[in-house]
Amino acid sequence: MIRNQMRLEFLSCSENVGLARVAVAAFASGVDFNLSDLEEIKVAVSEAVSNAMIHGYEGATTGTVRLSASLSDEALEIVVEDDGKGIPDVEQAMLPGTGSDPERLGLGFVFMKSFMDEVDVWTEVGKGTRVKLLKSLPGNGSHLANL
Amino acid sequence: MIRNQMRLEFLSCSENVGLARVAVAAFASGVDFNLSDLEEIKVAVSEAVSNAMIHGYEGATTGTVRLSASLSDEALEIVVEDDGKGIPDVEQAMLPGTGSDPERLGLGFVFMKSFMDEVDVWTEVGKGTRVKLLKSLPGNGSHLANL
Amino acid sequence: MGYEIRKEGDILIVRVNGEFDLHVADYARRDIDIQIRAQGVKHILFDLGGLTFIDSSGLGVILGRYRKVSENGGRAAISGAPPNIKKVMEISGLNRLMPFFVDCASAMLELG
Amino acid sequence: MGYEIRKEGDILIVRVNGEFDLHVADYARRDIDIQIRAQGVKHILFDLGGLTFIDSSGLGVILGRYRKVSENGGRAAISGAPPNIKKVMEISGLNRLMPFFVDCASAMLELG
Ligand SMILES: Nc1ncnc2c1ncn2[C@@H]1O[C@H](COP(=O)(O)OP(=O)(O)O)[C@@H](O)[C@H]1O
Ligand SMILES: Nc1ncnc2c1ncn2[C@@H]1O[C@H](COP(=O)(O)OP(=O)(O)O)[C@@H](O)[C@H]1O
Repeated sequence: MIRNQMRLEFLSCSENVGLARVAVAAFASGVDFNLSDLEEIKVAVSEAVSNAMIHGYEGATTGTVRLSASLSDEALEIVVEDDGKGIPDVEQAMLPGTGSDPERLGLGFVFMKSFMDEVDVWTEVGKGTRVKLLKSLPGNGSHLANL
Repeated sequence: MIRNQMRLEFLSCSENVGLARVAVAAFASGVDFNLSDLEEIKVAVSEAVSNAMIHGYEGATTGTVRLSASLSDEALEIVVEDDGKGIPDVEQAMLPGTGSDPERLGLGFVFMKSFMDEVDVWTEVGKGTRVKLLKSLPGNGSHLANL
Repeated sequence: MGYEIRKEGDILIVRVNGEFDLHVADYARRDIDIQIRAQGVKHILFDLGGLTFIDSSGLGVILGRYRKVSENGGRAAISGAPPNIKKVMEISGLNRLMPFFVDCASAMLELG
Repeated sequence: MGYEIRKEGDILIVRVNGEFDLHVADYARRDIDIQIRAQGVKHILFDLGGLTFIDSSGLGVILGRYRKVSENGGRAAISGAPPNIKKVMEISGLNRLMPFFVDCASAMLELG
């Protein structure tokens, strides 16, 4: 059962990465996540939203990034979406250090995967990318979700 | 010219009033509003969103509240919208102390008007209510907007 | 975050921390009214030293409790309100209904 | 919020406060590179004592500057990273490339 829900849409300019983090943290504040869980969720959101801006829209600040969050009795689910250039090879993109930019670590997906219990990516070249991040609620068997 | 833009949608449950405040504060953080301006904007947003929940949706937590914010070179504009019951007599509703609930002050609109430079209301009974809140940017002649 | 309610003599002391908005108001109103009855207190003191935000929903709870104790010959007071909170209260006119004190102790002296 | 860049001897000290994300990264990268060239420094020290958040964009700036000074025989170090920041850095493996110090002074001793 969905306990709460929000959708946030913003322009792909880098000052909005902080907005996305803050909104998700406020949305999740009703849950008894511990501080370190909340920190990790913020990092994962930051990576997904930054990717939409840098890679999806290739730095253009006129794109729209959509973020939705919903809270059930089991998990916090966050979806980050862009209508950008898409990822030709997702499996390859999700490997550490395979990014295209020497100034970037290629660790965005690695962080998302280490900090969340589930990471799913849908993408279509020329259409956009959708990343789903799932964090089990405390006491909801987050170890199982890692299997 | 629009410098930044966001849209936030959430369920009409009272824990989301804080989410709305936090999102607007983060969105406005790029502007050099002083602390007291930011506090006032947060109160105004809180009033508009609370009204949508209490009056628009009459306390039902299944309604959707939409908030949008945009930043131009001149002003921060915030719109709060609900698809609730609407206001039969807006002029009367905007007077202090005319609220329907003895537990409420009837000061929501008074706060919005004292803290923002412009407050506009569109409403249709049975359809919903839309409140536009405008705050001039520092150094942008906010005294003029009060004329 | 949240609020604490305690009794000293015939005064109910309500300390509200963090943000006093619609979300907190609904719970606080109910809990305070239960305690006013259960504890048989006469006066009420809102200790706002830990408050970071208030809007008309929070002010409504204070006004409602003021009315309640007044009907029974009691008094209400505010203590420790930070400047930004005080400003909102002044616009609401609440400061004309009940006295403001710098801290809990001086308010207790006056009410007690 | 933001960052401060200063020089001590042949060390460029970059203090980053608040949140080190994509938004800060773009400016910080450019400003640090300008100062590395202008000040003719050899080593770089990131003083992270005031940092509240970092993600891979912030870490990328640190890694890039590490590479830059390394190419010229210099060294890079981190000081004062709070526990949550340290954890993210450890997952990134950055701690295997450059030493961490509890504070700025001990890092200076080592680099200087
Ligand atoms: N939203 C996106 N749109 C297009 N490409 C993306 C998107 N997200 C990730 N990618 C691709 O996947 C690669 C790996 O991403 P990531 O692990 O976050 O590392 P980094 O961002 O540091 O390169 C990126 O370099 C990019 O090519
Ligand atoms: N979004 C809304 N939908 C329906 N009615 C509203 C809405 N906002 C305000 N109102 C009406 O306007 C009145 C005055 O609102 P306000 O000044 O905020 O005072 P209060 O909320 O304390 O009653 C409310 O009592 C309500 O009847």
